[in-house]
Amino acid sequence: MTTHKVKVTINGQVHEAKVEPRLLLVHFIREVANLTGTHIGCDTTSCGACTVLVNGTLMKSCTVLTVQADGANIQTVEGLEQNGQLHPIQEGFMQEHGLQCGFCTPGMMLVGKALLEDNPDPTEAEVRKAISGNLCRCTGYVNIVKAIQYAGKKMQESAEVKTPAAVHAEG
Amino acid sequence: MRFEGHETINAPIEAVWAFFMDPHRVAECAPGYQSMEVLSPTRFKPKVGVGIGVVKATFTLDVELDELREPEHVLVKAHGVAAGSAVDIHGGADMKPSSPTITEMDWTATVNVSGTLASVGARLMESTARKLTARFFECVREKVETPK
Amino acid sequence: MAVEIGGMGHSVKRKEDPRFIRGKGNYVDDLKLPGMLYMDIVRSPYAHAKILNIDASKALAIPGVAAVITGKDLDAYKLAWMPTLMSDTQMVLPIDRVVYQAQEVAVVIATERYIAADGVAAVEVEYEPLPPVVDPFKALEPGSPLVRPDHADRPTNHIWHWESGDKARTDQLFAEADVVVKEHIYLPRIHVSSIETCGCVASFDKVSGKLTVWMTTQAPHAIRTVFSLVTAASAVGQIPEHKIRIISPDIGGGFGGKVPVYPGYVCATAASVLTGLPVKWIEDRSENLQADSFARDYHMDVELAAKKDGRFTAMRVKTLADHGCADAAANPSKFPAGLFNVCTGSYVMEAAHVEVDGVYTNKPPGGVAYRCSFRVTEAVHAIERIVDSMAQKLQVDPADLRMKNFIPPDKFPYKSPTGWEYDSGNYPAALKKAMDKVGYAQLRREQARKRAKGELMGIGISTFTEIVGAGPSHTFDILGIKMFDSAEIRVHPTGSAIVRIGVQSQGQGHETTFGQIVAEELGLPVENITVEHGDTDTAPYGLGTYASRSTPTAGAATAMAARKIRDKAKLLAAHLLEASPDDLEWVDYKFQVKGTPSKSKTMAELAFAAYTNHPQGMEAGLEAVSYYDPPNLTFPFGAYICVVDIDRGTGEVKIRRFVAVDDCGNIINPMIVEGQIHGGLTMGMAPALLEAITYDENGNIQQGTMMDYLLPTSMETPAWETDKTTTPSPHHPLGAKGVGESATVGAPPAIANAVVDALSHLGVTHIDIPVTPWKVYEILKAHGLTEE
Amino acid sequence: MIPPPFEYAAPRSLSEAISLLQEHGSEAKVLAGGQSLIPLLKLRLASPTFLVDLRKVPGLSTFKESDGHLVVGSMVREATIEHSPLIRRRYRGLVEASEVVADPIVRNLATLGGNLAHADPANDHPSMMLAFRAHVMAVGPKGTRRIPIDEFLVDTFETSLAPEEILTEIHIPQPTSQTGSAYIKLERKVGDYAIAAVAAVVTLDGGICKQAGLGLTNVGPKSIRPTKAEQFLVGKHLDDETIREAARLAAAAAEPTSDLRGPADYKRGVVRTLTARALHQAAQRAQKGASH
Repeated sequence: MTTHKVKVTINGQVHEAKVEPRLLLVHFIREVANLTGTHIGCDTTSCGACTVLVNGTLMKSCTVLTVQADGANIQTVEGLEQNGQLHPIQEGFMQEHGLQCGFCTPGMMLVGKALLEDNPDPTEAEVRKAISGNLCRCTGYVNIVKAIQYAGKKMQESAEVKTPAAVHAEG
Repeated sequence: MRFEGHETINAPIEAVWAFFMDPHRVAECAPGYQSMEVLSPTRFKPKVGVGIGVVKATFTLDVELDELREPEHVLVKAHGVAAGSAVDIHGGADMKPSSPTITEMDWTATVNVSGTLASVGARLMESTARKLTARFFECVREKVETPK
Repeated sequence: MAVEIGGMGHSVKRKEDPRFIRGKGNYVDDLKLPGMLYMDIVRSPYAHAKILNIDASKALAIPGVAAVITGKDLDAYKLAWMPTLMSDTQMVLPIDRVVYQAQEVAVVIATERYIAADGVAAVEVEYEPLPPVVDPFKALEPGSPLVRPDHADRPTNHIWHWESGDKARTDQLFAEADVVVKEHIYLPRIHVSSIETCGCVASFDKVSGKLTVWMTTQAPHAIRTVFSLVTAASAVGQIPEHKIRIISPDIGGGFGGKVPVYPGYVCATAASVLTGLPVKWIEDRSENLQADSFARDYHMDVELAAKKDGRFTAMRVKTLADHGCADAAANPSKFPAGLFNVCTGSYVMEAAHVEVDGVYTNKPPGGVAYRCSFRVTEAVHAIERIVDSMAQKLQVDPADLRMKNFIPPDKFPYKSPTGWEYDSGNYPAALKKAMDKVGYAQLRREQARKRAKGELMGIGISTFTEIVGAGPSHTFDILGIKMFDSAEIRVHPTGSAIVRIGVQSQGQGHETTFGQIVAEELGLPVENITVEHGDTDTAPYGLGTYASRSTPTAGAATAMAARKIRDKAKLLAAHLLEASPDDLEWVDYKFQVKGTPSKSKTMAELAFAAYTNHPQGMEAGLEAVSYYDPPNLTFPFGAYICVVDIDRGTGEVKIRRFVAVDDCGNIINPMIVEGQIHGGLTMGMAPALLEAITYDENGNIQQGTMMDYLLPTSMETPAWETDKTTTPSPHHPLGAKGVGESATVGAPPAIANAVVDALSHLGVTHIDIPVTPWKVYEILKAHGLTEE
Repeated sequence: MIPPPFEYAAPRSLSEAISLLQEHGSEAKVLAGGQSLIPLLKLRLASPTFLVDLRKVPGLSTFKESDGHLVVGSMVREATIEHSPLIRRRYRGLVEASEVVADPIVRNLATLGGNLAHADPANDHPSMMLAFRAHVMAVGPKGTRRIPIDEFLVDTFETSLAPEEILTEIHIPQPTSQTGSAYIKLERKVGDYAIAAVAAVVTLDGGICKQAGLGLTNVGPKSIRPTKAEQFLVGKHLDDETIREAARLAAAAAEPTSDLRGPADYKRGVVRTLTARALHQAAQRAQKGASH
């Protein structure tokens, strides 16, 4: 089987490897890049445990070939914390008890993060729709909704704190 | 899944019978026919790629003809395994001439699909099996009508 | 209670979360060992067939395929069969026949996951199909295909008959009853389908002879014992228990599906012993759905007798339990039908008689939990549905009928007609609270208005009683191992502590809540307490986490161990304060001389003294172990009210509101309890509306992927409204009861009752779950009520 | 689950893609969003030996209104359609179909072209395209071909595309100011294929139905155009009674089979309900358009 050379950037780190075309992106992330925070929960693109951000877009990495992601910039759960600072979505999940077994959590948090970037103050219905491609068996979703809304508020607060300086800089 | 049908074949009953007795010709009507090993006049192993569109499974079938009553009755038993799936078919055809050059054929087929195909493709199973079975007997009619 | 230590009753943030939110959990599939091989499994497409031949030559020709193991290979080591938890037997790998679709037929061991999968596709198996029996009723008919011809002593598919209660008195009460209602109720097969599937990494060290298995298991200690016993009976020779280490790391949801020993675990272990290399096996979702143990599959004929005034007199239940190809339930050994005879529920009645017959069919082994072990969901569904049928027949409000028949709060402890002693309860208070919260009277008025307009809405009630926390050990054991549980606490010199427990978390937050128990009992801040579990080399022996037993058993053990430590600490305090122990009191998490707060010692100070300044004659150190054997089970309960609207054009049922009032006694961590109730409600709603496993007549599972096995998403799941009452358990040291499964047990009948209620004016008395749109539509159609 | 081995290429031009398809014949398969194909590969229910990934082929990922049509490139993602104000304003049914394809994350990759070319009768867009009376453009070795949607959809998983042809564009006729469209799907849960779904497009002229298009999802071996129902509507006021009769005719045109989603009769009933609802919705939108 022919292998293809791919170069994928994950959380800012470049990973180069020769891969079979059939290698699923989730296996590349977990087995080649050794980032095991991205999980596998089904075979049929149903559960979303493998959700990552590829060039800023949410994708289920079990349904993407690594060769399709050649050259892409990927963010996984391990990339949420920056310089020892938790992302608000991570805080939200902890504060609002948005996780129990933790298996769906990485995918859920990335969905929440992507949602909040488009819609900083989502309603419950908007959050429920956004996470409807991700299955959770423990929480009944109630606290996941709250966790994402918590993060939204937190992000808005910190944006407000930053705003005067930003206005000044632009002005 | 049980299917049945009727074909009017523009050929004498002897020709229809001869067709069924020729494994190579019968196999050519198997959907997705690829190759065949003939074990005896009534037992043969065709390899077929059964499927519709992109969904496809390659089965090695073990086909046996039984209850031969020349020229009007034959039973076909086929059994095959593909990766994760299996298929078992019991078919039968009853022929009678309605004229020296026309044969009426009533056929039945019981198709049991097991394994992944049945579990995952259940929503498509019946229509596909019906279609492939009908295509087989339609093909039989066409081939018999086409002089060899 | 003081906030700063994070003891009982505080919503302490979870200690588990920092690793999970960073993607640093440690699940079995995350483990990678040097030289590790991968295992994948060849499975049968047939539900029943003879295996004529297995040709592995093409698989073995694939570079990277190390071995193909078949049942015959295992049989040479006497490992082709293994015991189930119910002392039945089940195949690890078949020698000559398969008895359910997707049964393991052979395993392929390879250097990479992808190569193992290719190897599986290349193994050629020749089968001779045999007629399968899928329907348990047909399985009992003469001439049915025999699922287990290996049981030479049992020439039918009937496994066992079990009954409970007073048959003669029950029959008499039925004969004398003014009103009798009867329903045939089927609870279908369902599957826990935790988002993490099952798997293991087995690593056998040929030099030391030590076997380490990281495994998705809810009961690591029991697994260790079973492994040792299985090897003892095999030709491999016993691996002594001290040379077996089972590690249950982070587990991505259990719900009962990770209690049994699956063939995959045994095969991976055998492969590791054979090769001397670590072997990883992780099942995929289809394997998980198709082959792992299932829950429910109970066909129940339920009858309830009452007086004219609505007072219940007796209940009668006859049940056929479809166990698939093996009795692989995870019930206590004396209870083949679990605690099903708790089915008289929250109500007073004089007598009851319950019969269950276990049957073999050509399906995967069944009878494990779906977030409710021991058949309590079945029991609760039976009683809560039949009570509604009775209300319908008597033309009384189902809430009124329940109020009339509840076990009165002053009658606890209450002995049920089938022999259970309910520890505590206040059922009217819970129902009243739920009715107030949902606005029950108003909803009934709205329903009447809507009915007049042809619109369909329904209100369903479930006032259930759960039974959790097995032991006591005189009654409960699994494979002879008594159902106690354990805790071991060591307080370090500088006032922090480590707690090791015999139960195991799959998301329940034990690292947090067990720390809170110790914090409460010892007055040490919860952040200074480490909780460990799941490693049999370090944790004390316990039976594991399922059946909502962690808090009732290991939680109690933790409290008892902490109290032993406190007793010793009291002696240390007496020594330091130069007082008699009798003159000391435990106030505000400190020992003080009675009435003299200035003369006191904190636990941290006493811990330091235990290692630096303990009195002569006293052993140094501050630690304790407790193996707690509960005197009784605990009986949490709840009152749930569900409001549904029905779309007459499609038959769709929409849950408009769902109010859940739960009572699980004293609460350790309200945040975690509420989260568990949310999850439990969702796993109650799922089988009520969506999930079921069915088979076609050939024994093909029809829900082989998550495309057809319908786990609810956030869109199908309603916004749960929760509340609580608090009725402590009188016998639990903390007054606590288990809660993890309550909502899963209580929710399904509330939903089913709501749908039946919406259609009750049409004469509908029962609908089996899952209540799918088409089932509702067909009823509407029969009554000419579909939208035109 | 692990796909079987296959070869892969991501050509940079349509002609290169076509020559790859010619070279590898029927064993080759075009990879668009992959959200149906990759699961099939993982289940090993499909085993093409060569995948031709269209992601680098230029020009397939844009859409615009031109020449009396909305022209949508075959690689345009469902999420793009879902979030386009232009499409939402003028082709509401298309947005509504995109919004119910699988789940929000799948829609980030799933493409309109893939949804049509896969020709799964359970897919949502084929019936919406029937209702719109769309046509598609296919490019092959012999050049470009315009294929009306009715000819394009042949059977379950079968289209009239030749193995070496690639679906490049979908052309939807531009609506008049009095055209309304709707797509209503009944599913067991989010992410599910339809129990049944109905697409409707109506064009009014002074309250009279000038043109009607309907499409039925997952109630036959392929998406179904209920011709009699469409014909019945033309020239009539879309009052309750007319819509009721059209719904009855649509239900009669459905060819459902009984399966896990329900018995055939039930599905026919659902088609009737959803047809009525979709027509009401489309008519309302057409009237709203007229009032502007």
